[in-house]
Amino acid sequence: MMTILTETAAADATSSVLAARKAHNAKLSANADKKRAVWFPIAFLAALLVLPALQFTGNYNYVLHLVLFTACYVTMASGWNILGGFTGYISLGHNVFFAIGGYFAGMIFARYGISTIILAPFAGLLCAFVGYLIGSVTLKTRGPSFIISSLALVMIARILFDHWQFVGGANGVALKSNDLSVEWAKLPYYYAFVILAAFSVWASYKIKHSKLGLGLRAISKDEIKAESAGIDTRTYKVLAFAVSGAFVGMAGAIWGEYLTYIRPNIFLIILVSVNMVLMCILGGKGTIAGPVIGAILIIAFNELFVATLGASELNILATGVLMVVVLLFFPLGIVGTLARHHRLPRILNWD
Amino acid sequence: MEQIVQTLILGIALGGVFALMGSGLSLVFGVMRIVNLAHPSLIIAGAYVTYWGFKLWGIDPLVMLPIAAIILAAIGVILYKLVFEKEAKSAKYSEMTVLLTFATAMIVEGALGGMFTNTQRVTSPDYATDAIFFGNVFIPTGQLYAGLASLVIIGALALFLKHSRFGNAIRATTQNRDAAELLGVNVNFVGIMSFAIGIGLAGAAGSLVSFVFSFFPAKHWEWIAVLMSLVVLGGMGSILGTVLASFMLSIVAAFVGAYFGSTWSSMTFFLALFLILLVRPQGLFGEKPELA
Amino acid sequence: MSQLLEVTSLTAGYDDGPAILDGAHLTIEPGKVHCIIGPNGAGKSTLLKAICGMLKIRQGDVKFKGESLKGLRPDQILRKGICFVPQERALFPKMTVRENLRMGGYSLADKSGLERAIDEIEERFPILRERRDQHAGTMSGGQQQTLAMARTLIIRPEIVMLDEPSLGLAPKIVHEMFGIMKMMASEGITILLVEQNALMGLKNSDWGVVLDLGKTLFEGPAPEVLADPRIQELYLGGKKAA
Amino acid sequence: MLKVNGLCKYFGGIKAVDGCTFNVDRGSITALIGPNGAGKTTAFNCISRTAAPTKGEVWLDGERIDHLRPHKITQRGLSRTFQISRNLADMTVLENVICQSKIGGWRDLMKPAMSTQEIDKAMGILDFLGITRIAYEDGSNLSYGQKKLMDLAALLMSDPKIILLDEPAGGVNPTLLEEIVGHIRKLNDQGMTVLIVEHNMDLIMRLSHRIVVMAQGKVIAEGEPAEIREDPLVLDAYLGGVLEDAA
Amino acid sequence: QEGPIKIGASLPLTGNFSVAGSKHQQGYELCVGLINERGGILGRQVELIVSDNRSDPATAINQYERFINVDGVEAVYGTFSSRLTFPVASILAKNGFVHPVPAGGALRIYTQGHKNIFYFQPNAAEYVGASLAGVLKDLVPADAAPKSAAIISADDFFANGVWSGLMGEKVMDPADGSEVADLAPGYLADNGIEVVFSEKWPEEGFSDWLNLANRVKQSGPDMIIGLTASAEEAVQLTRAFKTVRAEADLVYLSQGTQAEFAEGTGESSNGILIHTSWHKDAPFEGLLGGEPFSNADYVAAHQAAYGAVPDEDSAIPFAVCQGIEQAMIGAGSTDNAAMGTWLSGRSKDDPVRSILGRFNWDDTGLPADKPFLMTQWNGGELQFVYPTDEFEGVNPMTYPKGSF
Ligand SMILES: Nc1ncnc2c1ncn2[C@@H]1O[C@H](COP(=O)(O)OP(=O)(O)OP(=O)(O)O)[C@@H](O)[C@H]1O
Ligand SMILES: Nc1ncnc2c1ncn2[C@@H]1O[C@H](COP(=O)(O)OP(=O)(O)OP(=O)(O)O)[C@@H](O)[C@H]1O
Ligand SMILES: [Mg+2]
Ligand SMILES: [Mg+2]
Repeated sequence: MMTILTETAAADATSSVLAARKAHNAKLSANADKKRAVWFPIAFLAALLVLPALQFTGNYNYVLHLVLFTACYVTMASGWNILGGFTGYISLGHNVFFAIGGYFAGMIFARYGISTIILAPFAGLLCAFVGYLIGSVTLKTRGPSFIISSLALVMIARILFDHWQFVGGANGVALKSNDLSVEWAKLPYYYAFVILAAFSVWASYKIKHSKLGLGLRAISKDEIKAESAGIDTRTYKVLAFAVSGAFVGMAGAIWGEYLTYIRPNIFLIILVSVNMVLMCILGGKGTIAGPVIGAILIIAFNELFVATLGASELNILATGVLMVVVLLFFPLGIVGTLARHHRLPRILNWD
Repeated sequence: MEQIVQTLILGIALGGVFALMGSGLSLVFGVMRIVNLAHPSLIIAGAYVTYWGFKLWGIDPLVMLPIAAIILAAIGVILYKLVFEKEAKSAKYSEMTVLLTFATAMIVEGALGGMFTNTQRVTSPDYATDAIFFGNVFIPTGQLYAGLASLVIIGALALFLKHSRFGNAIRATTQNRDAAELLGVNVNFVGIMSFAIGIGLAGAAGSLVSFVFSFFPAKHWEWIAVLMSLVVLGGMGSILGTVLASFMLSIVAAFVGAYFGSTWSSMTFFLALFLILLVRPQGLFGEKPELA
Repeated sequence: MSQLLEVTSLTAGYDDGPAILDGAHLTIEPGKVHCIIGPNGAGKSTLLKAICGMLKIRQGDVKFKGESLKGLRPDQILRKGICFVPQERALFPKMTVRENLRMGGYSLADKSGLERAIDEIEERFPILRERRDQHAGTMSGGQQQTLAMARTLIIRPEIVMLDEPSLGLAPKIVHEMFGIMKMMASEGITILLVEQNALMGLKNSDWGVVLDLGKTLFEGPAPEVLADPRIQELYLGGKKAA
Repeated sequence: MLKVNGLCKYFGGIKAVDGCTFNVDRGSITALIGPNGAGKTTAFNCISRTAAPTKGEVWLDGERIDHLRPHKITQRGLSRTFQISRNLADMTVLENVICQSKIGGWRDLMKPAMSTQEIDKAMGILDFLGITRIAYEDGSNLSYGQKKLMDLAALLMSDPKIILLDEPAGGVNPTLLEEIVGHIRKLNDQGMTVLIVEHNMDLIMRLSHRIVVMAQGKVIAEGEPAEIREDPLVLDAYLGGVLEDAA
Repeated sequence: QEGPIKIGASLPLTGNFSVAGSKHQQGYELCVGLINERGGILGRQVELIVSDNRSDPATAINQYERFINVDGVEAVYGTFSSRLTFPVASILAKNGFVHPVPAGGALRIYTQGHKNIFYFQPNAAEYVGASLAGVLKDLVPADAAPKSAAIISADDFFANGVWSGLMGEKVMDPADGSEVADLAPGYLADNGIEVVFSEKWPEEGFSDWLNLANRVKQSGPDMIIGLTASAEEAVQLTRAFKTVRAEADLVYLSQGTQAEFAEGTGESSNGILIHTSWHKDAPFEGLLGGEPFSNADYVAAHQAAYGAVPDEDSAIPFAVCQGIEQAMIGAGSTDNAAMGTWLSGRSKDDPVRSILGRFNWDDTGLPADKPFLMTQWNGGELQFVYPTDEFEGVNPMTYPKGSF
């Protein structure tokens, strides 16, 4: 029984154990350094900005449409991520902001002909304000109750918009399409969305790495601890709600004009808000690249299933199965799970 | 006066059905922390089972109820094994399940659509469109039977959970999985069984729904928000709360529908949810959140 | 010397993380009180968790009465007679005190004596009777610890593993608790205990084990451990205790 | 500096804290002891406002704080630890610690989350507590004692005027404890006021200037360590005659 | 050009409109199949590409975009419902495609000034009331005519349109607040019918049918008008009327020609009037593959292909397909501009001939002189009762209906 002790005793137990512990420490703190490739998102953005040049060689409207559509969802998902990912409040009601942004800009566009691209920032401000109001009420609840209250919010908004005759009620309003020729008609919206998406990614990076972001992440883990650490949880949360609402609202503003049609069930259907949530979760909630990757993948899957399986319930079934599989094998989302296992390629580390 | 009584009866009648639809959801959340967005789609699966039993062999929906419950419970076991078992230990379980169940709902919808097409169905036993009249006031028999059946089922379930050894094990596992395991509970088995019970309830509810509402595979989207608001209003996980919330809201909705117009009646559910959350964020029977 | 439980060069860790235990060994003799000490994060709790089946054993083996426990689930290991009270107080926060005690008897094949056993326990710990209908989660830290300890008395296993049982208990209660432990030992229940209150722990046990960096550094009779100056300096609070 | 006046907290029929009154002098180390369930933690909760007191007053530096939200209290310089450690999962220990550093007003919100100075300071504290090696570990993957230490580190990060420690020694290795005791003394010498709940009598007797004894929600004795040691009431209710052993 | 002529159709095969959407798919597929059997169009086979848009407008746009840019379709078929048709119309107009609309009767779609849009149903929803008024005038004895009506409606694009016509409301364009049409005084007022109860229920998630039915009953109307958005709602409403034991002389619903309606309501369906664009017994003569192809041929072909009698949701898209075929042949190419010119050039005497009868359009794209048919369920069979003068085989109308 005494063997070990006598052995170590010979070599001065105290200092050797201390040395071993120190070496161990050094090794552990060594894997802490992180590297990321900033050039990649920038190059990616640049590529997107010159992509429309394709139009000189033929009709690539569909490609542009897909990129634009994806950029729209990147904006929304990144916005959602600020509340859902950083702060941990899963909202299924963010399409309310989509609708408010869309109607605000859409109606002004319809009546006064001011482009929604110019109106988008104002729509964002309006949504931030509304988000601030709504957030002060709903953020009192937490967890599943919050999720469901956000769902209720959509329902209420839906019923109200459906009955508001000034904006066409349930039937909606048709907006004029622009006068550009077919090849170029999409360009204004394309650039607006790509820039908006880039802005939202940049902004969420900034937020995540700020005091606000740190506070939000603390809130998502343990609100009581955060509060007693001196974080004004209520203000932080409401702020996060407002900011994330603003992004979704800006996307909505332009989306209406692009579709040339606004009506409640373009914006206020579960599919829209669920898409935002799914994209974030699939890509990795709380990460910067997550919403982007999620948006690209989900839209790609959608296209793939519709194109290959054609039209059938199979399409829904396959989407469901795919989601389950991804969730089971990437429980933290693709970016999150890879990062956890130190397998995240550097180009996807935007955090 | 007569119309007030009538509206009240109709509200209660609808509440009984919602109570069973919501309580399975509430149970699965209460004991398993699974926010089961697939619940309504499984209710529809139960309704299909009942529908075909009635259509092919003329079996009364109320007789089909236990059969549908068992079949759905079996589906629940398979679902749990395939989808939820792996994640059950994870700390993010509750949040993950929101998405997993959402995906499950899509799978169920897709599968049902593939098998039964999107045509809407309804089982029509005679009592489904009958009513007992007292002078000018009537009680719709379909909803009456459905309500009674659901109260019996819910009552039996509540007693079982509160007093049986297995019920205790279920609650223990929910509250502290590790501790339950250390005390000799086979937590995985408990997980499977309680999920099966929850889904079985969806099957039972489906049987009742099959003659009260008409249904098709995609119909579940319409129910999810309503059922969820019942569950939140009652206090997440409290079955009693869900039942009371179902009756209260259905009655209020009936009055709103009768006196302010039908368009506003479905808004009642959501508005009430909102108002209640304002004054009592934990719902009627939920536990107070920690931070005062 | 007959060995009840034998742990040989055990390697284990959490999920797919690094190995926290790296060659720990341990032998446990029936009817005695064993005390494991070591700095924070040494792997003491991890060792107990590996023994009771909460963690996967990567290498090495755990033998109970000569039979390997590898691959068994905690509930199966409990039925073999090893009971574990973790550091984080394995209580059911939203069940009443009485229900918590009742859950203690969940694994008993024979339920007839359960209610009486619970009554006896309440006799011994009056606070549990007083609060029998309070939710366990709302009890004070020390009360929770008392409840967790008391619950193991219902199971009456062959080995009880306690992870820092004195944690958060008032001195008077700590004293009582070590008394109970001695009594359990005298009734033939083997005890394996992890203690940061090392002086107290070692004084009340027969056998001492020192664990650091996932390895067993030393094991020997408790008084010997207590007396060793190096161990005192490294793990027992240094000069002061000497 | 801290004045607690007639503080009460009832949970239904249970009077966890029942008219508790005591003062903590500036620059002192005051210990709050008492049997399990005496209401010490609840009193802490009411002071730091993580629970709303049923009635009573709490004054900090001549200002009433029992209606303020917890973060306001923290910002006024009162920080606490939790008996059962609360940590932020999925955030590294470093982030857990830096989370608690002070921020000014609105303008600070968009400042970088972790400035170099803050990291240096945090690493210094971690180093002092001997847990540098887990600086990048997930806050929830810690041993019990490590969590306690992390809490302590976070507390020190905010440079509080007064700290409330709820059983800081529980589950901490004695060797390390010695160092922590030394550090608390040092902080105290620099002017930090300390209110500490602990069951380790040895530590209390060595560290504290004054002791407040609670039982069943009320203060039953108050005084110098030497007095308390002799108080028969305390001996009976709390120490059970074991003090001699330990000391 | 070589290879088959590709034609794209985006349909709501899942989601809210899935029932109608899948029937539309059947209609398109059957028609394209038959064309190919007959040697295709202009000597080329036709390849139909159907995509599921999940009842979502954004997806629908996306899919038409893909048809045009990626799949290289030479023509498209329209989608189902006004909601989806609205945005699709802009995209197709922008790309210069002929847009044949199977279902999308909202007036505002046609007042936007799109050139190549053609509606393949009898006149827009707003004018449905004309047929109902006709029934009242021609089939109901003057002394027994209903004096009061309860009108209830889903808050749905189509149903709202019918409502406006019946109640004589103005149709406004909320974009600029301008008036699209003024339908005053409305068909009901025109016929001296007093509205004793009127109410709308929300488009989605309404379940309180008994309450609604009971209130209709309490108002004691002679005539009940139920403008449901789907056959499902029609079933619910009818069952509720049966449960509360409502009675009326005349019951008109805007949906319910489908077999599911009869199945879901059983005996209660007896005597219920429903308007339709198509009926299996209507002796319309169309063209397919350049040869005569009558409505009866269509019913037979559908039955052979799918084992069931078709309903209007399959027949309308079939007619759309016929129209596009005739346009291609008429234009002699798949050039959309030429096809559009050809279709616009149709007249009463030289129309498109389909299984829905003859079509020619005014400059908005709405069909000219095309009334709806009125049908009535009797003994589990949907009988065609009005107009009586258009062709043979009209059944007598049951009146009054009595109880459900
Ligand atoms: N759930 C977990 N996941 C990952 N690593 C963990 C987990 N729990 C503990 N660890 C790590 O394992 C090591 C040993 O932890 P363990 O809990 O066994 O220590 P201990 O000896 O019980 O310490 P203490 O005296 O503080 O309780 C620590 O370094 C800790 O970081
Ligand atoms: N939420 C609650 N609901 C009901 N009773 C409670 C609640 N919280 C605490 N109590 C009771 O209040 C009393 C005081 O608890 P508290 O945690 O303050 O004790 P303590 O002095 O910190 O004890 P310990 O030393 O064991 O930590 C205990 O009897 C406890 O059971
Ligand atoms: Mg430990
Ligand atoms: Mg305490």
